[in-house]
Amino acid sequence: LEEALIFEIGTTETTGVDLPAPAAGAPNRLGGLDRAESFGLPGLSEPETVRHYTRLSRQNYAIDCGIFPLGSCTMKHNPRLNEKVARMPGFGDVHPLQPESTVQGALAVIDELAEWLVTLTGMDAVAMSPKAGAHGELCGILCIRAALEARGDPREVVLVPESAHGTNPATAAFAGYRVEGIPATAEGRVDFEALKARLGPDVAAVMITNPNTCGLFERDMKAISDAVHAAGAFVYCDGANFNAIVGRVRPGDLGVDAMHINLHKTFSTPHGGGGPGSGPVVLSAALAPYAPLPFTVKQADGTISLIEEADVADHLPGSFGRMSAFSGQMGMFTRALAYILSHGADGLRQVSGDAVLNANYMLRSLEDLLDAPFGASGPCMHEALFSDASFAKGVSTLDVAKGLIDEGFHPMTMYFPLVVHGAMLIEPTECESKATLDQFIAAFRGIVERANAGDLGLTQAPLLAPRRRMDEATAARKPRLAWSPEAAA
Amino acid sequence: LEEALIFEIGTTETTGVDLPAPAAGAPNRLGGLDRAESFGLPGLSEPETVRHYTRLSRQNYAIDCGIFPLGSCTMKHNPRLNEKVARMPGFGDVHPLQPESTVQGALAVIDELAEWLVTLTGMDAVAMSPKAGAHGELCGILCIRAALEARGDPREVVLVPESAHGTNPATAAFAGYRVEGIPATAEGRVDFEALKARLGPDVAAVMITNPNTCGLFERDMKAISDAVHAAGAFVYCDGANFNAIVGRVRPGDLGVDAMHINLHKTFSTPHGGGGPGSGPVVLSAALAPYAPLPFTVKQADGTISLIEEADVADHLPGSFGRMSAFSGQMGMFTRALAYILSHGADGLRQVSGDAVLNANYMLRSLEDLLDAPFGASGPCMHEALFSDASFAKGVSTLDVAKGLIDEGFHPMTMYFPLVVHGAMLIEPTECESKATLDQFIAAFRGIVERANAGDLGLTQAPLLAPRRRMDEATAARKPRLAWSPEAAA
Amino acid sequence: MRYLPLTDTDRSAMLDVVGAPSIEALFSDVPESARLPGLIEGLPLHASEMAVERHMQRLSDRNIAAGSAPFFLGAGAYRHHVPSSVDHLIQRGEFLTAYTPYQPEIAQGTLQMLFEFQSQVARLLECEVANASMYDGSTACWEAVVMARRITKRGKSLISAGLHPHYVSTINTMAGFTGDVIDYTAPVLDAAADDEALIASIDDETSCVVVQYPDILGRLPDLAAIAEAAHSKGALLIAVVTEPVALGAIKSPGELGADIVVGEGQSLGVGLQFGGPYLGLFATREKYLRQMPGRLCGQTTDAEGKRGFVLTLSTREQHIRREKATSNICTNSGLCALAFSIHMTLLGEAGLRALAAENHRLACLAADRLGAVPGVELVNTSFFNEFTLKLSGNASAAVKALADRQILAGVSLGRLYPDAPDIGGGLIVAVTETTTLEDIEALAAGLQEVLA
Amino acid sequence: MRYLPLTDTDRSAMLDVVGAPSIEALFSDVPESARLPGLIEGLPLHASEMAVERHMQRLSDRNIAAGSAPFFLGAGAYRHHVPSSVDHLIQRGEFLTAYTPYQPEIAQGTLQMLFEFQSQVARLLECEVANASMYDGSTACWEAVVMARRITKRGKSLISAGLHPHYVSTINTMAGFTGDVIDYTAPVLDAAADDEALIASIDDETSCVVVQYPDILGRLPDLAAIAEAAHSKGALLIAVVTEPVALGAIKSPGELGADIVVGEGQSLGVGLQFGGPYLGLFATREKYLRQMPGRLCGQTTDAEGKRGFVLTLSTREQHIRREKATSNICTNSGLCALAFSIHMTLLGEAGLRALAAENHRLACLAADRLGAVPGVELVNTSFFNEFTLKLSGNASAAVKALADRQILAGVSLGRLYPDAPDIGGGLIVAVTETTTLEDIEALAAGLQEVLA
Repeated sequence: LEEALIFEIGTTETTGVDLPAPAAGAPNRLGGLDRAESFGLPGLSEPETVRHYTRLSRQNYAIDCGIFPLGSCTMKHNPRLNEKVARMPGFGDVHPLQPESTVQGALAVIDELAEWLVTLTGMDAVAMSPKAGAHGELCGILCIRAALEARGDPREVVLVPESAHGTNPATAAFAGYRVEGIPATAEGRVDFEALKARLGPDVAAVMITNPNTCGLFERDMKAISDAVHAAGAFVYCDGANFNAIVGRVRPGDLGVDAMHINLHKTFSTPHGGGGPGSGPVVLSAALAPYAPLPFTVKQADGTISLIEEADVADHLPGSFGRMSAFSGQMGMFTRALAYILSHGADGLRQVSGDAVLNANYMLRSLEDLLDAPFGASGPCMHEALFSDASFAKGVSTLDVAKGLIDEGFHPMTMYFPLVVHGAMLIEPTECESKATLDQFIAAFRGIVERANAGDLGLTQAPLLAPRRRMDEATAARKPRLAWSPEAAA
Repeated sequence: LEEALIFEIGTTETTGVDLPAPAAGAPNRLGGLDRAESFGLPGLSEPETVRHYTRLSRQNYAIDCGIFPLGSCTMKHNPRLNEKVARMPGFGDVHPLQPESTVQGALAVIDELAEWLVTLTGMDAVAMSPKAGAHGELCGILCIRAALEARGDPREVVLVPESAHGTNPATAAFAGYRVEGIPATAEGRVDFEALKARLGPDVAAVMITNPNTCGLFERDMKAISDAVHAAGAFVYCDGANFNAIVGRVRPGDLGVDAMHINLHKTFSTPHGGGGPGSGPVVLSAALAPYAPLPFTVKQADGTISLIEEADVADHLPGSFGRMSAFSGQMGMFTRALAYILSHGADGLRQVSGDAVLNANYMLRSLEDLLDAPFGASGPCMHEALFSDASFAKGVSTLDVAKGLIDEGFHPMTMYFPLVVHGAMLIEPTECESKATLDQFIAAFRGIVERANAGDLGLTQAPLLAPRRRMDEATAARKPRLAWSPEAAA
Repeated sequence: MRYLPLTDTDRSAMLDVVGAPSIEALFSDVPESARLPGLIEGLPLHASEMAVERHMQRLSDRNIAAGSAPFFLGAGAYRHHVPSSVDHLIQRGEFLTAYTPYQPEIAQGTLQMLFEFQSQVARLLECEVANASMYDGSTACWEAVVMARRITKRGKSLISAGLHPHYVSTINTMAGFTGDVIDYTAPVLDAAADDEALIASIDDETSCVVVQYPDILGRLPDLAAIAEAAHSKGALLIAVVTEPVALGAIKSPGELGADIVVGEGQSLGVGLQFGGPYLGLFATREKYLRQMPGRLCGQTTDAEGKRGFVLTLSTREQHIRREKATSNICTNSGLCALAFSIHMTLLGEAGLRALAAENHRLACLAADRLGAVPGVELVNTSFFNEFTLKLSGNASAAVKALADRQILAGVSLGRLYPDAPDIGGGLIVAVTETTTLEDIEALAAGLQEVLA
Repeated sequence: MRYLPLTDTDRSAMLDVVGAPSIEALFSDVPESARLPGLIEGLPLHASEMAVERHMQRLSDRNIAAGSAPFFLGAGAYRHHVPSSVDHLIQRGEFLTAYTPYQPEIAQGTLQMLFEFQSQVARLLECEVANASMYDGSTACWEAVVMARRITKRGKSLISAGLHPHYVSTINTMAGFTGDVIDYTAPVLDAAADDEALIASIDDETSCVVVQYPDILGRLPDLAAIAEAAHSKGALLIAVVTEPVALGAIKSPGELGADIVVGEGQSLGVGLQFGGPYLGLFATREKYLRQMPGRLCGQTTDAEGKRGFVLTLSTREQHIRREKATSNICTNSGLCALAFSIHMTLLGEAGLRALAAENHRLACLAADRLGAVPGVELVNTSFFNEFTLKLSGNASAAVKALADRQILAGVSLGRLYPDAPDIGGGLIVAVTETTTLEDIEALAAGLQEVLA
């Protein structure tokens, strides 16, 4: 049974809510702008609505259905307590502009979470308002830019390793910087010598991911930071991989000036099929004076103030301004705080330990069949990287990924990082049991054996999913982005 | 991927809760009864637990996934508001023995729902405590028995039509009565003449289902009641089919003395894969004095009292006693009340109207292909009955039912009522849209055509479900009712 | 009408197919006199979701929720912390809105869950087989008495004084109609259950002895001795467990020799809910399997040899067997069984033991603290998480006075035993992991005040 | 640790496979000096679910929830009744815990939903194409300004005085770094938006005109006239809708000529949540499609010819395009889009119209009642569900005084415009279907009291 579109089963007369019918002759102060024409929004009764979305959902894979071995995307279990907490009326049903005295608990959540983030990272301050990781990156780069401008030393270049997430160069460019790459060494780390050679008075910042996207810890991180600082630049760390070291290593101790934290990765707020995220940015003492609005300040009497435009001059005159309306992703803060409190200092340390153990177990259980280009570079961190070197001609990383679908698993991250050919990046996270890992490994080995043997049947996978491979070329060439009676035909 | 049993993936050491480890040397007042040996209960972490039950759930069909055309079992949409309401702390988190002053709202729910039930049925009183339909039947029969005994006229026989639900004779027998059948007429109704002929001083009650299980309204109901009453007996009405007439016909006007109401049928409390139910019993003035404990009484000051053993002598000395601990299925009462308030008097009338319309639409859209034994007996009520008369040899009602599974639908009720050969009883309920009915009819017609043509492929159905047909014979012959390491082998 | 998908256009089109002029015409078989011409009087019209929610919220607010006050009620229903994932999972539509799994091909979710539930219950109670649930503990208990009669062919049931009085009433109601003889006396405020008197009452006509463990006063009867005595007279021991968490700390009824174990499973996963729906547990020896009431789920294979589960032995059930059924249960407590099973899976044996230990630890603290209040005496020598206090004043009055102070103090024996006024000073107090030290202090202070 | 499945037995076995003596040994690449030998200081140990829930509940209880008091705040975030089924459905694990649908074969649920969402948004706003959501209204607005620059190759943006000041700040922050010129002045407490002045400021260097509709004071600017003026100078009109419910009553920005329409979708399905996560709406003309930021879902077919949906045109996105991306968005607001889409499906056009009518009806009642309070003057001549009052006293002080009386009165202009003290008497009041007549009376009485 294929699920129809709401436009195909609903009508503009049907509704799943009961509201008084608009009364004729009611007062009208709409200034003559009444919307007269029908605009074709279909409605469904509640039973039909529940069924439509239930059926749609059943076509999805999700963490609740199985492992997401997505390198660099950290998909972990979302505790249901956190969903409950976020829906408490004092969090879910408060307006962002309520008087301070009526939202002390909400402000306390922000303040308490901020304190945990600062402590866990060993930094000086945190900007809570960025709405997702990329937004956090932008926030961090804007802090750097504000700091440089404040000292009258605007610079032009941001250095980004080749293995970086695509958002890094995008962010730097968005903030007006020219982006230059830094090569990687043969063992998969930043080429420190090349980096040192490039540093100079035009370099504003270096953006580094650590652990990096090859799944390796940047051993030279502290030395890199020192060199960058010596050159008058700042170190931005992409915190997407913070899960690998949380509770064990503090980026502040490595000389980082700014790092965003994807709450939905390390602190398990639900990914929701593509968001919302939340990207608080921890800042060093050098950057803290330029943090964006708004932020919380704990007063001597224990009350917490929300500092906005009206008070910023008294508290943080260097603030570069507001990055969005209101105070950030409160709904994610409550979840992240509940997650952190649940784990505690001991639990978070166990999180990174188990995440790294699971990744190494994966690495060592597969490297006899698959090329692990940096397998000899030491233990991996929270993710294991492989290349397509062993595959026979005609079979690609994509085919292996789709083959996994037929085995009941979500594919790993493909073709990223770019520094490895046909990259396969696997991050099991700490939430997977040994039994699940063993199941995944067995299935994956089976597929890899087929790929290595050149079984072209894999190029037809998946066969058992709700859909076969999709015609993405046509989708992009002749985009159909909204339903219309004609397009449906 | 097959889902393992918790016994195969869990261990007795694993747990998905965080509790302080039992302290050695803590006080122990267990009287030397400490449970020393392991008893082999497996635990799972929260992520594994969520995944296990999520995956299991995905092997289920449910109202949220599609229509349940189950005659006599009324599976309708369960509004999510009702789930929310039932979980309000004042309902979900109150103890049944709390002091009256602290549960006035809970008692008001019972009282308010009771009033609706009495008004909708046109009866005099209602016993709220029965825990399900069958329990309600028992309650009603016990009221009758108590009333007869109170007048010193114990009787021995209960008459039950052949088409009755199996619970009817079971209940009468459980309460100590001898059960005798009443035949049906050719048009599918109770044979009034035969009934009249059987009435006599040994007959305690007649149990009638109206609308009956052939989907027909018992036209002679009032006359039957009068005759039964004239013979000194009582009329018990099985209320399983109340959905067909709610808001339009009051059983009290038809002379009924007792009728249970399946809240999960007519008033849409969730069926939950087999319960909980709730079976309040409405009673006539003749039976009300014998109703069971406990019950609510509204005092002059507006407060509501819960009458239990301590006060029963002052309020209802004839009460036959308690049918279970505490006050009934509160969690179902809140849901049913929310359902009733949402629909209101107008909505409930529409409910029965749409339910009957949907059933007649089904009947008339299928009767050209399928034998509808009582299709000429007038409009059906909320369900349409068919027989297997048109099927070719080798194909059975069961095969057709399983064929529906492959089309994505839950089967209809099969082989019930017993008065029709290879019965197929279809009840769409008012919650199905015309589009869904049309889809179902199209699929059903396709299967019936195959059955009529003798397509033996149907005997292999289902092919597309999570499981093929199950070996039920072995299950019953060599029951394996609990997991053991040996049994798993 | 948000729950009704048909539009007026649909209705017209469908009436055309049906060949009826109106929906009303479809009710032509109903005698005119019984057909209401319009809306039922005295009832309001349909209401928006917001309006209904507000109305229900107002009613809810008129109750004192257990979680919003120091809370000490037990006596057959216990407040435990239920992990959030339990409620999340039971609300999945595929569980919540599924029908009884009569079509196993598309109901393996419910069926496997029931099989796991039966297996968990059997292990918890240490019995060989358990069924897929009953309505609640009290009806399960009554069904056990009926089952014992079927097995022993004897009609006399001996009920321990420690059995929950509601359970006793439920059994008595049925016995009043079936002619069974029920031998029962209410408890006295004594230090220990009078097991010896109970044992002395067993004779050759005794069908079963029904003993609650821990009992209504929180005491721990000597099940092993009673079992031995019962068996020596050919009677069955029915053990009743109203607080399954206790079995994380104390020996199981099965180990101690019970033939049938019934229980109230509400403690795990289900919540208080003002008394229902709850969850009847029912387990017994394999040899009595075919006399057991209720639905059963069994393991088998499908046509391709895959493991699967089905409802089985349904020839015992009333919807099939009609007047020869073994019990009065049809719809049972499937969803509550699911909640119980999920909670039990989260706990596992280690978690259940830790939970029980925490309950017992706090109960010991509370017993000492409350027993030290002037005018209060601790009755129990042994207990798990519930014990009885003897107050110098009337306990029902104390409970009311404390409720006015927003303290939910426990269950007075006077409420449970209106005909036994000599135990009016008795107060049953339950303590669980949800009880805080502040709660205990509040109750101690409150008791001191109202007894002064 | 309830969230961690590995047992110590598992860990040992896995370390054997890995060939490491301990988990610590796996961190050997981290310099000794940066490796914490033990637990991070200053943080507590792990806590039970019950303990965490209690802690969070205590914090929650320190807030006044909107639903527990007369509540009149709007100014970019609106309290509407969200049907229970919305929250139920978005909590299904398959939606809640799914990843971005990069693997369309096993993500059709999310993808079809996004396609339906885009289609709903396009119809609501009457634009040809809409994207799959942005972070929120303010960032969507800023992205629209950036997009206009890409299209027009001009660097001057004209911002209406009626645009939400937080949105203005957000745009200004970015302009401070990119060198764009932003032309904006704060509003004055006037009867109508000064559309003529705005129109007069459009010139040949203007990239876009940004107009909120209804505006921050609840006024309804003449979008059609502004669109015409902008187009005549080669500039784009960006319309900003912070209250989408309004479009059930008033003409859409698309119909009135807007080139880009952005909005805050929070009103439908999402809830207040103290400001986030919210939902950015973004729609435009098809010809600007490839300049549009954000993720897009498109219809296509699979290898068997079945209709299906995929993320498409991702070469505009930063995770692919790196430094050549069109926007700063990667993770978006998928789950909020789902909530919006479900709520919109439940409403349908008929429901949205009824909802808007009810909002307007109550707002008219409230405007009349509040405007009649001594010392209070209604500023607006037209409005939808939000209007501005001019108080005789300072509005920020009145808001605080009313909060002490448990009345959440609205948003004072003084808080939004700290640098424009001449509008300190302004109070923005929003009224929705959740507002009761008692609420309105309470506010009227409260205002009278605090202004006296």
